[in-house]
Amino acid sequence: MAVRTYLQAITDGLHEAMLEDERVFVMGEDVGAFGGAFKVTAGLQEEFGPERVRDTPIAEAGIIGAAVGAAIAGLRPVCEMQFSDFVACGFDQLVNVAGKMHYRLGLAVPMVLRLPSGGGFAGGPFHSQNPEAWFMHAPGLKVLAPSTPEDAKGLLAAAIADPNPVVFMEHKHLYRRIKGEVPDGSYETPFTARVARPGTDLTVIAYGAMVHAATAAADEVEGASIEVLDLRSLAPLDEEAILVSVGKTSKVLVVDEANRTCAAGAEVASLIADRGFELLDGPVRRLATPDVPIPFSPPLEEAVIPTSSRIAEACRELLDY
Amino acid sequence: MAVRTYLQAITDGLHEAMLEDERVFVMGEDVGAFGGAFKVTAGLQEEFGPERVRDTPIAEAGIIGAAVGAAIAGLRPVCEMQFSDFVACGFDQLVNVAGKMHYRLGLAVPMVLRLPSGGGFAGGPFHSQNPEAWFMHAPGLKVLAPSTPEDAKGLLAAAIADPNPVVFMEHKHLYRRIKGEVPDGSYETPFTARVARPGTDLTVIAYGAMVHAATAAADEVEGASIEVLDLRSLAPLDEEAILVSVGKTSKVLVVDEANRTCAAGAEVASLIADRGFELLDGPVRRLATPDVPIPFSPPLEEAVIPTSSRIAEACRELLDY
Amino acid sequence: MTKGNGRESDLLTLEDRRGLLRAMCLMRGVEERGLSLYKQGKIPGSFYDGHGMEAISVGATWALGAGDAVCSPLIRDLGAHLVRGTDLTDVFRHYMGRENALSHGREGNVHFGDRRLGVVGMVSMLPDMMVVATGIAMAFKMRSEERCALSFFGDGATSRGDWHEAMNWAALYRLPAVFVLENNQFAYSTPTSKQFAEDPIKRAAAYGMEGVSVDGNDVTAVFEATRAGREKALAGGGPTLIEARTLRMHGHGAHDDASYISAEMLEHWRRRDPIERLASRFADDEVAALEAEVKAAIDRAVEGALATPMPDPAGATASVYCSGVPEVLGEGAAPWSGFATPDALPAAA
Amino acid sequence: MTKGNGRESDLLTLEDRRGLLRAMCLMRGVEERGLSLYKQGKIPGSFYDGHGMEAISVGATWALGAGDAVCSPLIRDLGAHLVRGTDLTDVFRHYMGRENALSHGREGNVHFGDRRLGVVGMVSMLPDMMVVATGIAMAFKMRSEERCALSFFGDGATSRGDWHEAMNWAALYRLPAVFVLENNQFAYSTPTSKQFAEDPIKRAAAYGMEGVSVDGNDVTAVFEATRAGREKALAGGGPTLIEARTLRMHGHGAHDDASYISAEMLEHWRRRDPIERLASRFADDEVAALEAEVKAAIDRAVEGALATPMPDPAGATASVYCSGVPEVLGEGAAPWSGFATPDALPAAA
Ligand SMILES: Cc1ncc(C[n+]2csc(CCOP(=O)(O)OP(=O)(O)O)c2C)c(N)n1
Ligand SMILES: Cc1ncc(C[n+]2csc(CCOP(=O)(O)OP(=O)(O)O)c2C)c(N)n1
Ligand SMILES: [Mg+2]
Ligand SMILES: [Mg+2]
Repeated sequence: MAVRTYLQAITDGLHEAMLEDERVFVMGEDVGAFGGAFKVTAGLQEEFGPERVRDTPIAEAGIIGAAVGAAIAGLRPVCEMQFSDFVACGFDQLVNVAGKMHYRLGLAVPMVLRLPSGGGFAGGPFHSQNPEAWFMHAPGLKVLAPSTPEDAKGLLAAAIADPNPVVFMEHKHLYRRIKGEVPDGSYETPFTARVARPGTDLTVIAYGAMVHAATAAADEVEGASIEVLDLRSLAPLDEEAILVSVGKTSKVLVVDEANRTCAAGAEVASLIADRGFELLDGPVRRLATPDVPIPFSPPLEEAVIPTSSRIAEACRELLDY
Repeated sequence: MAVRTYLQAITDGLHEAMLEDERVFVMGEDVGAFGGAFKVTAGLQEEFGPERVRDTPIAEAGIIGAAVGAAIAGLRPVCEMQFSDFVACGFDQLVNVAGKMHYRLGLAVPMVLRLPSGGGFAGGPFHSQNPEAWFMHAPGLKVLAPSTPEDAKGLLAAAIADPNPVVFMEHKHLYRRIKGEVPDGSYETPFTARVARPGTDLTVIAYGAMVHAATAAADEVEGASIEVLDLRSLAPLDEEAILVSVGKTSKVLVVDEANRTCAAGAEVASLIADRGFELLDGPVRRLATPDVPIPFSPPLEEAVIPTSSRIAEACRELLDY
Repeated sequence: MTKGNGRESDLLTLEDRRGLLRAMCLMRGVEERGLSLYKQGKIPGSFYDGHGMEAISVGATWALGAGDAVCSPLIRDLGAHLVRGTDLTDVFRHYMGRENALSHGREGNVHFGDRRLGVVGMVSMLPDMMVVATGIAMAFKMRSEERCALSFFGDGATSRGDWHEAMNWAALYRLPAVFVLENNQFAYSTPTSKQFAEDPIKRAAAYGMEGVSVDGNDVTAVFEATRAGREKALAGGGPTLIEARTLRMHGHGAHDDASYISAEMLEHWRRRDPIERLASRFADDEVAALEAEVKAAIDRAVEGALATPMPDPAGATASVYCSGVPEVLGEGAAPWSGFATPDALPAAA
Repeated sequence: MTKGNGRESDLLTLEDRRGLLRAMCLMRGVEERGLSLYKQGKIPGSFYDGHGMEAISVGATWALGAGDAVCSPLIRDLGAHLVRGTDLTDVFRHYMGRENALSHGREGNVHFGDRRLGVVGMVSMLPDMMVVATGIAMAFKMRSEERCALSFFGDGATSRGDWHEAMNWAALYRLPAVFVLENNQFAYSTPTSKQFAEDPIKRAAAYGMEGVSVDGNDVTAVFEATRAGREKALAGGGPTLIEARTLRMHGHGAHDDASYISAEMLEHWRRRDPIERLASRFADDEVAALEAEVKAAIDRAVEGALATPMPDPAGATASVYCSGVPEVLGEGAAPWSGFATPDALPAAA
């Protein structure tokens, strides 16, 4: 065990996977000599050489499509989009080529696409997006969204080992801000939810950076025992864990950093409204970023992305219901 | 009033808009001399010439991006993707360029993107998709999905008149199968929901082709009065009409032809679970295509896309709740 | 040097030319049968064929070694599947949406590819598979394997962004890839004059790769260009863009009468039919025997396919994900005689 | 013919050259001030500049008529905004995320464009705005207007599919567009040797358009090439690709020390600084006066910006949709003397 930042844990995960499996290679814009825009791949090219840590042209469709090809040919590509926002430029290769290949033709596509995502630091409309719901709505893809260093490393290892295309949401705002104990050596974290903070009166369901906001909110709310469920995996979605928690608390708030409409939280809420209806003691509340591009100016950004105080407020309101 | 097919109503709508407003022009692959893969634009090039009815290269990003430019420059482009599936190839131009322009810079993008969508005729994984939820999850876009000839024409007119980028979902399987009375001349249908079939015991919420499946199902179920709400507009979503109907029936089934996870129906269900919780007398049920690519072989396709008999079954089950 | 039947070639034996003729006849026969089954309602959905374009997919694929990858044959390229050895009965099962080993009814048309034979099935989005071929070629190069990737696409597909990303990427990394541009003068109803101002073959040099145009109705020419491209690729010389010039002789699909193509133009190209051109070098009775053999094979395959049930609807949602160990691309048939005795061959022209 | 200060040119008067020098000085001054405000924490997010590349955006935009459109200046192209007449105080307000008329704090960096001046703000996705420029040029052509669209992009941006779609589309339709490739030898940390095998200027001819390379540190050369491209575009001759060769003299952004660029290389290009090159043709005191005037203007602008409040959070979700009548692109400043007396000008070289 060592204390590592969320970012270091991802670097460690890449490093170990490359050491263990020579089929694993890394590619993306500026990931090699520069070590990536966020330095997640720093040091890897020195250790593994320019063939296994490849600087690519600015070509998101090229990166994703070439990864599909390399995966089909037996390698294990781990690609980076410089910001998750740019995945829109390679969208078609991901949803139509990678996602549908196995169902259609029985050909597996073991690849990982790392998407540095999320806002909170004045990145503006094109450097703050949370595109995961698009990929939850694209059959054949798996979608992971760790919130802690331990999970980031373990989920990355599991993603690389998985024989399917995995979209790996790494939240930029956690990179250096969040530290934690990380087991040494390699281990795989299952694609299931995790109780981040146990409680009995209300469940807050979140993932990624919102897990931390939810936990802070739970601490802030007095006189109630609030459970925080960290989804960790969005596809597959751990429906049982969600229903177990709702069964325990009977009240639920679903939080998204993504834009509200058709977000991950919409799916979670609709699941609860269907299969968990009898467990409920109140409405399934949602808190999400409204349907706006993420604004640049800090007071505007702060007004749209859910904060711990707005989460706490929503909890109090629901507890009073 | 004249009886027109769904397809003819769209052609009429284009024709009238081009007659009335010289800024309106049409572009897409094979839309000119050939009249489009589905013949929606048949005859328009003969009448309006090759400048206003333009055959483009196979370049979906080009089509969408050029439409953004033309719209900014004061024209009113109406573009066709040959099949809605191919919009993935121009995804970035739509969500990042068109959708965010007005919020960021105050520059309006009055354009319409026609997406022939949906399955039911052995089109297979790449000619049957319903991508609307991706665009509901992209701020700044409007998303329409008519189910009748009358609405198809009226919503198209309203879309062309709207100063924002509008994604117009036209369901291929309705093109020639669905006929109905269509008012003469031009008129605009509001972006609100419509009670397709009034009822008091249960509400089925649907849009596009599923409205017809839902209506058939409602007719099939004996001894109960089932309301069918046709959303017509997915963004904006007519939340009040949804809550009014649920308030009346207290039971609701939400139907999607799209893949289940994070579909339009997830948003609708989550809305009801939040703001309509007290109106409910049972779980918010959903029926959707499961998360698989749409298979080609008819028995497989029929197994995944919701049918009227499966909708009827879900209604009966919910009525018994 | 072998002369006689077929165009003169240093590289093709009589047996090769017979094989090429058979593969082209098979492609035409399967597609003609497919078309009539489609019209009888036995094939669901829509139907596309490559009538008159048989020399391209057959000639190019004939130049591949067993370990090479085809990624992907498109809707005019049935010949590529056939040359690699795809089971004929499965092809008809797949067309008809019956249970089959290629796609289990989940796909239609020629949207299949037998991975066991090193063929990756196409997606509809044009020309996405070129990018995937680039990735396959990258893997081959990273592992220092002597293999190349072959990709097909039409004139219309050259307008899309993915075409550019693949071309630039392959040229930049000098990847072992051969790109075959099937310039059949139309993309659906759109003539090339509405697709680009200059023939895309001119772009090859601007990316830093070789570009060569050949008569797409001459199977030998297509074969030779592909073989040269493959040799160059395997020697580390990078990718080649081959333009095969031809005409699409049928409508875009079975629903399209192609009235936008003039009768003169069709007649001009009909006189250059690739099968007749090669067949004319063989004795009439030899050709007749071959055609009869091909017809019998097709009859058997159709019969087998018609006897196969439709897939079980219970499996409609299975296998979206892979849950075991991924299968890798296997080896396909590599019928060209040159692979058997490489030393006996003269250097490429 | 005017000689004397500045490189010889048939087209530029002394007043023009003074204007070009001022615009370049202003760009440098604004960016230097921006950088220091950023380091003081007064500008949120990140900061990018075009130090050493001032001749490109300034020279190209100087060649535009009032009704032409710039779609879009990128992160190295502040000069384009300044030449068109963008309000300096608003630039600083925008940088700082204060309330402002350009973006109301919703955007940052140089992600703005004053539509009233015919400028469309960029999106980050490279080079999406080239496609949009193509659409604007298409509208101009459809309405038979004598206007053209100017678009900027870097060497790295040429690898993306949208670049190709825009190039092909513009050439096919012979659109009135001028594309400026700012080849500054790097895309973030990636040298052009890892971006393409051949210089993209070679591609121009393959699409069917003219391609011309110029010294990107010579404002006159950039101006002349753009003017020629614009004349050609307005005469119906179609688009032009101009490559302006230069070096990015700073890191990719303020956070990047660019240690991957050698000191020799930087020194080589520093000696070719575009501002010094033009300034050297003016008397020292004239340059000093101009610099003082520019500095004063910047001081005033910064002061005005610092006195402006942050935007009201209540408006954070407003204006996602347009609810009124769309505003169209307006006219920008067109300072070149040639527009005033077109007849007095000799034909382009
Ligand atoms: C990205 C994309 N857009 C549109 C289509 C619809 N479409 C299918 S085939 C075709 C024409 C293709 O023309 P070409 O590339 O020349 O190939 P050909 O059919 O002539 O062999 C079109 C437009 C598609 N498959 N993919
Ligand atoms: C599609 C896309 N991918 C990645 C990025 C991230 N990015 C921002 S600037 C940049 C480098 C751009 O290089 P170049 O086009 O040469 O322009 P320069 O910065 O050198 O002016 C990258 C990779 C982006 N903006 N857009
Ligand atoms: Mg073609
Ligand atoms: Mg650059």
